Order: sequence, then structure tokens, then C-alpha cells
Amino acid sequence: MAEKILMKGNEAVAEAAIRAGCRLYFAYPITPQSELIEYMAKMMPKVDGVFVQAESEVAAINMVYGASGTGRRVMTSSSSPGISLKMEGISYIAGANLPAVIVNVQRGGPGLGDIQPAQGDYFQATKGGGHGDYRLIVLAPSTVQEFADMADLAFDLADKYRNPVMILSDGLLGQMMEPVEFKPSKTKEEMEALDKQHYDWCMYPNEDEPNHHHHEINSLEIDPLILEQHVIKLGKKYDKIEKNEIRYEEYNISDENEVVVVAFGTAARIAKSAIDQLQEEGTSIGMIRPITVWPYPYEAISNVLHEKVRKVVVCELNLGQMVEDVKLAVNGKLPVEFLGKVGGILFTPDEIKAKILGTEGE
Amino acid sequence: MAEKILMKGNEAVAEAAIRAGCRLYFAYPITPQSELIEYMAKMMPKVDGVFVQAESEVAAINMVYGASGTGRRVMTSSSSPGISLKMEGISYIAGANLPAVIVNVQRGGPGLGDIQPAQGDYFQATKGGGHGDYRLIVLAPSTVQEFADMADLAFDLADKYRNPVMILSDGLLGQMMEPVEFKPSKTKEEMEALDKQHYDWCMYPNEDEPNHHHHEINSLEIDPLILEQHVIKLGKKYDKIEKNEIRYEEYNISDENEVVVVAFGTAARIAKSAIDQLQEEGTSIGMIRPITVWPYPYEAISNVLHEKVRKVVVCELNLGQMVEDVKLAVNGKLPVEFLGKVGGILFTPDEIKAKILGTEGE
Amino acid sequence: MKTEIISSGFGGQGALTIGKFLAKAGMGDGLNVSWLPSYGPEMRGGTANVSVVIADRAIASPLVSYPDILIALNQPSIDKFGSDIKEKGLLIYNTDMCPHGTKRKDIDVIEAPMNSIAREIGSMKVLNMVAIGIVIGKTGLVKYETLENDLTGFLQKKNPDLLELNLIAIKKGIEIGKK
Amino acid sequence: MKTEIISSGFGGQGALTIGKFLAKAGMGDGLNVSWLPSYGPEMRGGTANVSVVIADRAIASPLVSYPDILIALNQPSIDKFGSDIKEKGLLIYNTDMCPHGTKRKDIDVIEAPMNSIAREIGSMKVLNMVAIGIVIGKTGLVKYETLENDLTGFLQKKNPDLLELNLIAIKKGIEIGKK
Amino acid sequence: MEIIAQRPKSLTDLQFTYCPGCTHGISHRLIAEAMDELDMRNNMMGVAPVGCSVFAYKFFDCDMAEAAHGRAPALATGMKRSRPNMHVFTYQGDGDLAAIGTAEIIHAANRGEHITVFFVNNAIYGMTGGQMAPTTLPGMKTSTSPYGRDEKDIGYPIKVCELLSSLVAPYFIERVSLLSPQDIMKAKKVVKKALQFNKEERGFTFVEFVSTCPTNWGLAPIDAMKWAKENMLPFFPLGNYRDKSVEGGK
Amino acid sequence: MEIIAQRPKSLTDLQFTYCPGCTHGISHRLIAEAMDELDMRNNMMGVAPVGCSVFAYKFFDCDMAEAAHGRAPALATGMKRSRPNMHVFTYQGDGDLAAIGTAEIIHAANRGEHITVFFVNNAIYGMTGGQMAPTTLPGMKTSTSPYGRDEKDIGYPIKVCELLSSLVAPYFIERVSLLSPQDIMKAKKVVKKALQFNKEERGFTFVEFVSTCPTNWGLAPIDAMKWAKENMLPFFPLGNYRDKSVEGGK
Amino acid sequence: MARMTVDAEMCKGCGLCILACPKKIIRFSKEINSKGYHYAECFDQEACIACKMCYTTCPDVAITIEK
Amino acid sequence: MARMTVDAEMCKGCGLCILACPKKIIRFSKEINSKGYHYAECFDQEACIACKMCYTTCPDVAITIEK
Ligand SMILES: Cc1ncc(C[n+]2csc(CCOP(=O)(O)OP(=O)(O)O)c2C)c(N)n1
Ligand SMILES: Cc1ncc(C[n+]2csc(CCOP(=O)(O)OP(=O)(O)O)c2C)c(N)n1
Ligand code: SF4
Ligand code: SF4
Ligand code: SF4
Ligand code: SF4
Ligand code: SF4
Ligand code: SF4
Ligand SMILES: [Mg+2]
Ligand SMILES: [Mg+2]
Repeated sequence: MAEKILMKGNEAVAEAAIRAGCRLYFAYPITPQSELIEYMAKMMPKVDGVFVQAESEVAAINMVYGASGTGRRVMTSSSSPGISLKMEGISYIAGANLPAVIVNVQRGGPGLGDIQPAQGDYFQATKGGGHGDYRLIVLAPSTVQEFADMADLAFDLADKYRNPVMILSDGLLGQMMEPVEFKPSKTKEEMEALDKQHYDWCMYPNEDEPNHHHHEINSLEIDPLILEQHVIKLGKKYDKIEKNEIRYEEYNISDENEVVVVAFGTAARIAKSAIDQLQEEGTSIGMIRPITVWPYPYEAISNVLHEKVRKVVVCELNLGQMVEDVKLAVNGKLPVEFLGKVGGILFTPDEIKAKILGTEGE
Repeated sequence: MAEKILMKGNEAVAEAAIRAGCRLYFAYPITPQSELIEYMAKMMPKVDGVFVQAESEVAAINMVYGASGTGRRVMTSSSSPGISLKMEGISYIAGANLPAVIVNVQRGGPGLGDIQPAQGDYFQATKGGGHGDYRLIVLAPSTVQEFADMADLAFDLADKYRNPVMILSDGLLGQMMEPVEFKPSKTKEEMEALDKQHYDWCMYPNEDEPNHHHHEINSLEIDPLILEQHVIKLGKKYDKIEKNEIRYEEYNISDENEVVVVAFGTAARIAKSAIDQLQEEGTSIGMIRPITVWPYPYEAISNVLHEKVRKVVVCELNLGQMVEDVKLAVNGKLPVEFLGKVGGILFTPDEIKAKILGTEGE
Repeated sequence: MKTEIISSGFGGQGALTIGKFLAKAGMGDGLNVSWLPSYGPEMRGGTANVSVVIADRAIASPLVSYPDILIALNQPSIDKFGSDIKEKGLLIYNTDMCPHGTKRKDIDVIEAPMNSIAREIGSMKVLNMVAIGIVIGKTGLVKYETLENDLTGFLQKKNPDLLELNLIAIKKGIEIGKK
Repeated sequence: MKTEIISSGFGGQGALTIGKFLAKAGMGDGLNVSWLPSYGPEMRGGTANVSVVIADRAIASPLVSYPDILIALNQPSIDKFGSDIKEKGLLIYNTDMCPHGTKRKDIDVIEAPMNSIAREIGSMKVLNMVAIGIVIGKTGLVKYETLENDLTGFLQKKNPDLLELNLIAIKKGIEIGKK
Repeated sequence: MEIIAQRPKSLTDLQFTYCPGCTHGISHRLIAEAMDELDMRNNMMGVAPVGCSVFAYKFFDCDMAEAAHGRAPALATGMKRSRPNMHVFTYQGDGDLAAIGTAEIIHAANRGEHITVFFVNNAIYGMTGGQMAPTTLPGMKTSTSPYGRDEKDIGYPIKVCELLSSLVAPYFIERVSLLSPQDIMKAKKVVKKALQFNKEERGFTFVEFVSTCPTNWGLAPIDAMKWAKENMLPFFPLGNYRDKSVEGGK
Repeated sequence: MEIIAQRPKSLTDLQFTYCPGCTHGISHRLIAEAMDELDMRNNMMGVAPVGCSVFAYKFFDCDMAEAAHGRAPALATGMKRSRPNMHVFTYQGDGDLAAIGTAEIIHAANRGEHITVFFVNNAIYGMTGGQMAPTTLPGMKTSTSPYGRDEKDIGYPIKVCELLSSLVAPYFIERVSLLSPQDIMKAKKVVKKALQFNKEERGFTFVEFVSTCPTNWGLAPIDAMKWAKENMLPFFPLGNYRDKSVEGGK
Repeated sequence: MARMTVDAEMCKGCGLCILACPKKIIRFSKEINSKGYHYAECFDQEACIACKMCYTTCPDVAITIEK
Repeated sequence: MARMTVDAEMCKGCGLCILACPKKIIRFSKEINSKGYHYAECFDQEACIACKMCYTTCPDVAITIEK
């Protein structure tokens, strides 16, 4: 078993990305994400990797766009306002069918907001904050270990589908230290294989076409009929991802559940402790924790609405965003209630218990 | 009655904005929106207004942010990729409780896409393309006349709620000419009243405080407890808007309807002609056309699902975005089917008829 | 009643203006109208075209896929849109720039050497007015008087000479259309 | 078993490091741990604090609202968090920087002149190690050996002298804690 | 006894959020004093940046807006164009102005917006904890240039006054420092000049403060001033780069 | 008979999408010829901008990426850093490079990225139909300066070569024109020099083409060239602004 | 001997080659190509000196010169 | 006569005034303020010449000078 290291989430995901073969990283500093960029600044030179502090988030995402077009593993990271600035670039990367990993260490918004943990960018991440029909694969960690593990997963998914993947984390996961175990670094052979995996479409001469080479990296199709085909193909890719890549955790699910909670990331951590306490007190509550928030585990949710379940409770660190997806999953079968917390504040397990038991007013 | 003028949507909305008292306009050129900026370049100097071609969409939205902070009516416009670049700024404007009008003349995406009409920015407009919990009031015109009328409405709503308002149009409405009638321009007295309406909070000395004046325009609250209160207040404002400002059109709604169609903007125009044809052929189809796509007319839709209605059909010029809101409205009561068209192509009335009748495959 | 028109030609031939004045006149006649140009960079040096709809009820889609009338100022316009004209529809084309014409037999066709006519009248600028005239002469879609009125309002002050030539061209077109 | 700790002091007093070494030692002892600092500009010149949780099951929220143990290196820390300590909880504070102490009677309180002790030992840098020692002496929350091990790994090469002083400080703290 | 020096009226009573010895406070005071002396406070609108001085909107006692990172000149443009009888200034750090806000400052300067820009060059990103700025010196270690800024890899510090003086429109551009009482007194004159020109609607005015960041440089305030004198001044020469009020001014 | 001048190999067979007489085609050819002559095509990656030359990714017969508007230097940075043994160039218009892309070009130049930037200055936004560009001349009428560019209101044209030469890192900066066969032949040499330096990994190289936009200037191609000679050249002086290969080069 | 040939479909009839040719042996053809342009043509190949001025100035790279 | 006063709560103990004072009559107090800073104080008001150097350099505008 690998050694456990006590590490901040921001650093753990950076270390894991490097181990996953990421050798290019472009970003701009922002709290509460800065440890990530600082870790990369320190480590990339040691692995012959590229670290560039871009002049802005806009430049950073476009550096990612360029580097990804050459077929290598590349990553950027930021926090909420900085992610908003990347929206155009993300839409381009998605439109051009390029792999890339983007980490959002969310903070309180809107606007400058504050720098405390929040989940207010759920809509932006899952419904396309940029223009046009595109989807990001969005992974939502809830521990530092999972945050780190997702770096590896994110790159694999990005490469598999040639699609940008976002890790939707928050200031809490970025700033806190927890013990974490890392996978071993990619071997030299694995790195070489990674390097070549996209030779059939990427810019960069490959062995089969050592000379003349004209690959185009592009999201433009000025002929509407061609663009139509292009977007339909994107749509089919998204369908495939929805079919294959849904991930979620079932927590304390049983046919004794009176209430089903749905929560992701940091909110789910706190919900778990409420559920544990209620279980001890004799009330059975189950939880679905979406791990991919897109593609979304609609079926997983509707499948656990066993007979005894009276209602579904959604807990989020925002004014109510994922609750729409939960309603789509429940599709009118049961009441869906919402508990939110904003401004970078966390709810307490007690607040969640009260919501579950319907005793909030008391 | 005012004279009818044959005019492009892009120009009509600009003219209407000026008549509504907009005297500040900042934007960056982009197809298929450029006639709007060009009209403003020509007309603003004639009404002592301000026209600045910004160095970018990012700069433009931040000029809007600054100007709006001084309490005057200000507008910007762009098309899809340019709107994505405004996401951070929009989140700031919303976070700072500022009025502003933003026109999106949508084109095909994602990425550079093409420049033909599309509705692929529905998610971005209605679910918050920027970071954090905020909402835009989003108006979706479907004729040039309505596009023009919405300028006036948009400014009124923006001022009433101190909230940014987006007019979600598309390349078709921007580029086409239709006859349009304008409201008269604001009188001198009305203009003066407009100028003063925000004196209680805006930057700029007012008569009651001629000297010392310290108003802050700001979206930052570094203390989470204060930010929490701020965001909760935003949430209450959004609730109020949802209560008061839902607008939609009922078309051919009756208890004879076998199918209810939901479509907005350009898609709704085409759907109407399908509905007319079916009516002539003896099949009764009703339509709800959301005019505000946020706040969304959930109830209006669920209210017209009379007994005979077999299903709901959603038509959009995208891969399926508003369809989620329609499902939320229908809430499992009936099947919801989707017809989309992408790439900047329009569907024909026949395609819509086939979808309604369930004969697409034939 | 609903008439769908496409007007198409090289940039500079005035195809879009044809559409605009037809729509304007239709509006003057109290009808619903829409005008939708093709736009975008693919136009550079290529073909410009416009969809016009004139109808007595609300216009659903302003985009014309299958025109009742195609006005083709050059051959590429026939090549591109000729096969989309509705059965029994009308093709009006400029023989000077359409060496191959059309092979369709199921439509009405009016041919006119518009370049030559315009040259004769005294200005290549009025080429498109000949085409408008033909539409009016053939179909009566819009009233000549309304059109004359619009043109007068537009040109009287700016360029009364051109106005004169325009009206001559329209009348010449009407003649051809009526034949 | 779950122990929630807040460690707090002026920037530079080492409050965050206390948390880190407690968490590290907890991890070494095979427990689940989390460490969450306060962060942000409001820290500038103000109070820095950290939440540490050490538990034998999964840790839900790493944010400590009601600590079992508060380690207060200065008065503002008591003022800010003192009233949140759980009933029967523990307050460890630095008398040199906390002139007003606490008024609570429902908690255990350990006072120590940490500045003076550190000065005596020979370096103000070890002030925080005194506090760690007190926690261990009083509660046995983590094993001294694990901590010594961690510190040795961390400092042996870099600064063996400081390591020595650190260990002395911890032992001094343990003594106080055991009293 | 009479008060001969005290907190200027154009500052609120709030304590600054800056670290001990941070020169942000000094430049704030200079600006506020000039506002007092030129009687501009009643018609002044300022723009705070994102950076350590993000709370400047609380500190200056006039109308204030808090911009998005780097966009203060765009806000200022909107504000000034909207209310041309008001005076407008921005206050920006080197990350804000010379990195993310490069386009906005260059274009506001190029348009010759009638605003004053105060630019605090401390060679680092203060607020976010000491990352490299565009003005970070060669070889200087920061949290994102942990092995020292390598000019071969990422180039030389950007000299903003020099860059802006390649444009035609700006009316006044000068670089001052805040590294001793003497420097500060000189800086004061320049600040006042810039605001005077602003009041007179002469055009775009720009003052750069060579500043310190004791915290992220890891130096005591006094040592930070010494370090800046020795290391920053050779790279960022003080002096006037543009003064159109002077006959023959560049 | 032997062919002595024909379409270079580094161009595809596609017909350009430019208007008749548009100089974009000329600069394309010069670049392609230099690529042929320096045998760089097999290791070249180019970046097309958003502008009339958006389709440059189809025209240059090497690996090509199509950037977001203004961001070509950022893409190029990512590409070059990722595959340092490849050569990278961008091709950008004046709206793309000097308006929305201001920050990206300045910072790529300041970092001294080992890329070549070809900058087409036609004093207008061609693709979107003739709006004002940062390089539009004073008094010049465009669709967004319908009364002529008023330099009092929106400032003077930005001179990009001059602006970039205020930075230390760039290796080579030169402005050429495409307004006569003689100019074009001179331009060819400069293009080749820049790509030669690129091949030799010398640093950041930059070539500005003073160009025409007959369509949006409303002039016949020949008249456009004349107009540019008379009006643009006085504002945008041709010549070398930086050549570090020359001893004592700035 | 030299030969200048214009690819009629590539040519857009801009006339720049006509201006550039020192021998003045290029003119617009009477014919139009499929895009409607009167393309350039050399009407006196004998006179061509293969100076490449036309090639140099042609924005559409429509010209080939042989010698 | 002159008086220099430091607002103890505003002062952050940076020491810049101490360096600036030509009369060397400023020092850190033994006491700390509520933020934990040893604030500056003038220990010899008589010697103060009201030169304002301390005021000029104080980043926290904590000093008032009277004369
Ligand atoms: C869009 C965006 N990107 C990044 C940040 C994070 N951020 C806040 S301040 C800052 C840098 C501040 O440095 P500087 O402008 O030099 O000001 P200083 O703190 O040094 O005075 C950064 C990167 C942000 N708030 N918004
Ligand atoms: C983000 C964004 N903003 C605006 C546009 C629209 N747009 C396309 S090209 C262009 C300007 C092109 O001008 P220039 O760079 O000078 O190139 P030219 O066409 O003159 O060669 C603009 C504004 C866009 N595609 N994307
Ligand atoms: S971090 Fe630096 S710039 Fe920011 S307040 Fe502290 S000393 Fe000043
Ligand atoms: S619009 Fe201008 S720049 Fe664009 S292709 Fe035509 S002539 Fe060239
Ligand atoms: S090669 Fe020279 S002489 Fe021959 S056609 Fe061309 S320009 Fe004229
Ligand atoms: S220069 Fe080229 S495109 Fe222009 S006319 Fe001559 S051959 Fe044709
Ligand atoms: S005014 Fe001058 S002499 Fe008096 S305390 Fe201040 S610096 Fe010293
Ligand atoms: S300069 Fe000001 S803040 Fe610093 S020690 Fe002196 S009084 Fe205190
Ligand atoms: Mg700084
Ligand atoms: Mg241009």
C-alpha cells in the first residue's frame, strides 16, 4: 500500500495530475486555488514539464487549447470568477473535440463574492456556462483523496472522449489537508504511449506521416449544413458519455429509507454525518451522492425511491441549482425539498437533520 | 398610430433603446449583431449619447458595469462567443445589484461555430453562465416588433429590480427586416426623472447630498456572514421576479388540444405555422411561447395540459436545453418530446408537424 | 395569400435591394412582409441573396426554402435555387448573365436581358429595377404606385436623375412582365 | 471517538503548525484526520486559526464550530472562540498574551506562560510546541512517539538544533498537561 | 496648538487592511490629501481593483466602485463618459494592471480617457500570497517562480510607464517611489499634479508608485524599503515620462 | 520550359476566400514561400485568427489551429511549449491582435515566446464588415466611426511595432508593406528572415504588413494600394524596429 | 521564351497584375469565370520577359510563370 | 512647541516612523494594542520639531501632529 501523506486538496490534485502524465499546466493565481498553481510552479520543472503563469485566465485557457491541440495532457485551474473568464475558451475546446482538464476550486459568488467554499457554479459547470451546445464531463469530489483520484480519471475520460473535463471542487476541499495515497507515476513507456495516443488527429508529425502533415484544430464550420453534422456528432458523443460514465455513491440506501438525500461534494460530507446521527437515533435515511454531476445519475435517484420514502431532500451550498436535476430525476413522484446555504458558509449536520425531519421551524 | 418602418431587428432594438432613454452604449463588433453597434455609432452622437467601441467584449461589459453604477441607462450587445466573454462581468453586475441591458444575437456554436441563427445559449442565459447564484431576467422576442418593444421593457425591468436583463435574440431576428412601430421617445422630463431615479444608491452627487457622498458599487463581501445575507437578499429578489414578471403567449390553446407545443423566439414562429396548418387539417394543437425564459412560465404550461392532451412537444434550435424546464413544468404528468435543430439551420413547419403527429420516421 | 420570393445575384447587382423594395411596397399595401438576407463571409465575391415573404397573415418563417418566385440576376443563382422553385412557380432571370438558363418545364419563366436594358436606359444601377418591374407586371404582387412612392421618398432629394431612370426601368420591366 | 480542535493565534505564533503536527500525528496513529485553515485577506495582521479533527471514523465536516479543545495563543483567540468550546471541553491558553483569560467555569482550563517558557528554552519558535505538549499531556490524543518521529523526519537534516529545542518544549508541555 | 498634519478628510475612519509597513497606505494618503487640497472629493468617483487594495472602496471617502480584476480602466471609462462633470480615478496593482488588465489600461490610455490611474508596483501579487507579477524582477523568487524569475523563459519585467509612453494620447505619465519620507514628499507633488490635470480635464494621467510588499517579500518594512531602493529603482527609473503641459513635453 | 514561379507547396489548393485584390492573399503567399524555401513545412504549426483570414487554417498546408478572436499568441504559446521541436507562427489582423488580443500579444512578446507573429494591418475590421480598428487612421470613416475617427474622443491609431519595441525580449520586429511588387519583394525578405530566426530558435519575431481592404475601404484594389501608400505609410513608418542579430541592434 | 498562365477559376479579376506588368501584356478576358469575374489573361506571350511582377502581386496566387 | 500623537489602535508597529524621525524620539511601546502590535509612541514630546516626517511615512495614517 502506498504511503499516506497529509496534504491540501489543491496540492494533492496537482501531484496526482503530474503522476497521471500531465506535463503542461497554464493558469493564473486566484484564492482559494493558489496552492495548486504554486505546486505546479515548483514541481513541473522537476519532471521536465511546462509551467506558465499566464497573463490572465483567458490566456491560460487558450494556452490549454493550443497545447491540447498538440495531443498532450494539459490542465488549468482557477476559482469561480476566473472560471467565468474561461467560458469562451472552454466552448472552443469542446467545439474542437479536444481533451483538457479544468479544475474549479469554487468560492462564494456572484461577482467578487468572497473566498470561502461554495457550490454556486453548478449550473455553469453542468449546463454550459459558455455558448452553444456542449457538455463538460464534471466530476465532484468530496474528500481530498477523491479530489486527487479524479485527476487521473479526468485525464482518462478527457482522452477517451476528446472532451474537456472539469473537476468541480470548492475552497474547503482545496484548502483542507487530509491523508491521501497516490497512484504510482506513469512509467516511461506509459508516458510515451500517452504522447502518441492522439497522433491521428493532433498537430505534430507522427511516425506514419513524418513529412507532410495537415491536421486542423478548429471549432468553426461556416457552412450550416456541415456545422449541423458536427453538432449532431457532438450530441451523439454526449449521449454515449451519459450512457457510460455516470458515477455516484449510494450511502445508507435501503428499503427502510424514509427520506432520500441528494448532495454532492462538500455538502455531501456534512449530510453524511447528519444521516449517521439519524441512523443512530433510529431513522433510516439514504443518500445518493452524484460523483459525476454531468452526466447526471437521474436513474440512480429514481431507482432508490422505495416505497417508504416520503420525500427527497437536496442539500447544496447555493440558492438551489442541482435541485432542478433532482426534480427531473424524481419526475413528480415525490416532493423534493431544498436546503441551501450561501455566502461561503457551511451548514451544520443539525440543520440538515432538521430539514430531513421537517423540524426546521422549531 | 405611429408609422411603420421596415427595419432590421438589430437596428430596431437599437432605435427602441434610444427612445427608451438609453444614452450609453459600449460594445465590440460581431456578426450577426454588427448592425446594432453600427446603428448606435451613428445615432448616439445625435442624441448627445455615448458610444464607445470597446477593445473587447470583456472591456465592454465592464464599461457597462461602471456606467450603470452612475445610475444611467446603459446597454451592450454581442453574439454568442462575445457573450461568453462577458460572463464574469455579468456576474459582477448581478452581484452588485445593478441595472443593465444586454442583447445576445445568438449564432451557431459551440466555439466559433457559424454565424447563422441558433438558440444554443439558452442554458447560459437562463441558468447563469457566470459564476455564483444570480439570475438574469431573460426576454425572448420572436418578431422584430417584439424585439424592439423589449428594449423598453428590458430597461424598465432592469431599473425596477436593479438587475441585468438579457434580450435573447438570434441571427434571424437580428438580420431580418419586418415592419415595426416605435413608441415615442422619452420626453425631456421623463429623461430627467430617469437620470435621477437611482440617486439614492448610485455614484454621482444628488441634490439631497450635494457634498459629501460615499456610495459604494460592489459585489464583494469578504465576511461570509454578510455575503450570506447579501445572497439571500438576491434570492428574495429573484423570488419576487418569479412571482411578478412571468410573461408568455398562449397560441391556439383550448381544451380541444391534443398536443401542446412549447417553443420560444424564432423556433416559435415556425411552430405557429405548423400549428395553423394542423388546425386547418383538423388537429388542434396549442402552444405556450415563453416570452420571459427566466422567470419561466412553469405554471402556465402545467395549466394547459387539459384532458385531451397526449403529450408535450418542445422545439428548439439546439440539442435540447429549454426542454429541461418544460419537463420541470410537466413534472411527469405527460410525455415530453423534443425536436431540435442545430448548426444555424431552421426546421421547416413540416418537420414540426411530423414531430407533433409522431410521423417523423415515415 | 402568401408569396415567397428569393432574389439573388452577384454582390453589387442589387439583388438585396430588389427584396427590400418589394417588401417595402408590400408593407405600404398593408400586407405583412419580411426580408431576410443571406449573410456572412462566404458572401465575399460570391452570391448574395435575400428571402422575401409577402402575406396577408402573420409570417412564420422568413426564410424561404421553396420560393414562389425566384429572381436570378446571374447563373449561379439559378444553379443554386432553380430546383427549389415551387411547381407552377415563377423564375425571372437575366439572360445576359445566365448563359445556361433553366431546364425546368413545370414553372413559368420570364427571360430578360437586364444588363442590356439597363445599359440602354442609361445606368447599370437600374438593372434590379427592371426585375422588380417584371414581378409587378407579371403578378401584381405589390402596387406600382406604392413602389413609386417609396422610391420617390428615397431618391427625390438625393438623386432625382436616378429616380427618373429607376421609374423608367420599372415600367420597362412591367411591360415585359405583362407580355 | 472524535476530537475537534481549534488552534488560534497571531500570524507568526505558529497556530497553524500546531494543527498540522497534531493532524499528522493522528494520521500516524492510524486515525482519520482533517486540517482546515482559515484563509483570506482578513488574516493580514489579524488572527490565524485552524480547525483540526481527529476521529476513528470518516470525518464529515472538517470545519470546527464547537471545539472540544481550543488552543489560544493570544487573547483575541479566546474572545473569538472561547464561548464556542463545548461544555466540559478544554481551553489551553498562553497567559503571556491573554491578559483577560476566560470567565467560563464549565470547561477545563490549562494556563501556561508559553512565551516565557519558549524564551527559557531558547527560541520563540518553539512556543507552539509547548501547546502541543500540553494537549498530549492532558488528553493523550496522539502519541508522543509518533509526533517525535514526524518532527525528526522533518527537522533532523534541516535543523537538528531546533529539533532538540522542539522536543524539549513538547516535553515541558506534557509535564504541564499532566499536572 | 493647531493640528498641522492629520488624517485627510478624503479617507474614511476605517483602519486599512494592509500589513504593517505596507506602502499601499502611503499612496492612499497621498491621493486623499491631494483630493482634499484640490477640493475634488465632492465630485470624485474612484475605482478599486482586485488586489490587496480591493477594499480601497471603503477607504476613500468619495463615490467608489469595486472593479473586476484588471478592469478598473473599463469601469472608469464607463463612469467618466456617463458623468463627464465628475472626476474619476482608478487605483490598481501590478497584477491587476499589467497582467490581466493589460488590454484595458492600454486602450484607456490610447483613447486618452480623462481619468487618473494610480499604479502600485510592488513586483508581486500581494493579495493572493506572493505570486510572480509582470513586474517581478529577474531572479526574484516568488511562490510561482520558486527558482527565481528566469528571464529566458518568461521574459523581463514590464515597464508600464515606458510602454504607455509609446502611445500618443496620454497627457501625463510619471513614476515615483514611496521608499523614504523625501521620496514620499516628491510623490505627493506628482499625485497632486496628476489630479490637478484631471480636474482641468486635460486628458489621461498616470502615476506609478514603486512600492513594497514586506509580507510577501519576507522582509521587515524597513528592510523592504531598502531592498526596493537597491533592486527596483535600477529597473524602474523614477521620473517623468510624459508631460504635455510643458512646452515641448514628449 | 521550366516553371519559375508557381503556387508554393505550403499552400493548399483551395481558393482563398478573400475579396478581389485583398492583400491577405499576398502575405499568405510570402509566408508559404518562405516555409518552402526554409524547408519548415514539415515541422510547422500555424495559428489562424478570427478575421477575414479565419480560414487560413485551410490555406496553409501544415498543421494549423484556429484560435478564438485575439488569442492566437496564447494558443501559440501552448503549442510551442508543448512541442518545442516544432516551429510555430500566428497570423493575425489588427482587430484581432491590437484590440481584443492586446494582452495576449504583449505578454507573448514580453515572455519572448519562440514564435513568429504575422500581423496584417489594414486599418479596419474586414470580416465583420468595416468597423473601426485600433489602427484606423484619424478622420477615417468606418461603420462604427461614421463621422470619421475623432482622435480627441477615441485616440490615435496604435502603432504595434513601436509598442512592442518598448519590451526587452522580442528578437526581431519589422514593418513592411504590400503596396507594390517592389514592396512585396522587400517584404518577402523580411518574412524569410523572421522565419529563419524562428527556425534557429532565436526568440520572438514579428512582422507587420501594411495592407489593404478594398471592400471595406470602398475602393478598387489598385486605388486601395494608392490610398494606403498615401495615408497609411506616413502613420506607420516602414522599417526595422528590432533586430538582435545585428550587433548593436536595439 | 517565357509563358505566363492564369488559372481562370482562381483569378478574381482584381487587376493588380495588369498594373504590375512592365510589358503591359495582361488584360481582362471578355469571358467571366464561374464566380462572375472577368479573369486576367496574357494577350502577348511572346513579349513576356518572365519578370514575375504579375506573380508577385497576385493576391490569389493564380499565376504560373514558365521560362 | 509641538505634539506628535499616535492612534494606538490604528498603529501596526511597522517602525517606519521610528526610522523617519530626525530627532529619534519615537519608540515602540511596551504595551500591545488589541491586534497584538507594539504601537509607536513619542517618548520626548519636548524635542519634537513638528517636521512631519513620521506622519509622512506612516502607512496607517495613525499619526497627528500639532504645533
Ligand atoms: C478574474 C480573477 N482572477 C484572479 C483573481 C485573484 N486575484 C486577486 S488579487 C490578485 C493579484 C493582485 O496582485 P496586484 O494587482 O499586484 O495587487 P497587490 O495585491 O500586489 O497590491 C489576483 C490574481 C481574481 N480575484 N479574479
Ligand atoms: C469574441 C469575438 N468577438 C468578436 C468576433 C467577431 N469578429 C470576427 S472577425 C472580427 C474583426 C476582424 O478584424 P481584423 O482582426 O482586423 O481582421 P481582418 O478581417 O481585417 O483581416 C471580429 C470583431 C468574434 N468572432 N469573436
Ligand atoms: S500582502 Fe503585501 S501588498 Fe498586500 S497588504 Fe501585505 S504588504 Fe501590502
Ligand atoms: S473584407 Fe477586406 S480584408 Fe476582408 S477579404 Fe475583403 S478586402 Fe480582404
Ligand atoms: S512575367 Fe512579367 S512580363 Fe510576363 S506577364 Fe508577368 S509581369 Fe508581364
Ligand atoms: S492579380 Fe491575380 S487575381 Fe488579380 S487579376 Fe491578376 S491573375 Fe487575377
Ligand atoms: S514630527 Fe518630526 S520630530 Fe516630531 S516625532 Fe515626528 S518625525 Fe519626530
Ligand atoms: S509608521 Fe505608523 S503604523 Fe508604523 S509604527 Fe509608526 S505610527 Fe505605527
Ligand atoms: Mg502587486
Ligand atoms: Mg483588419
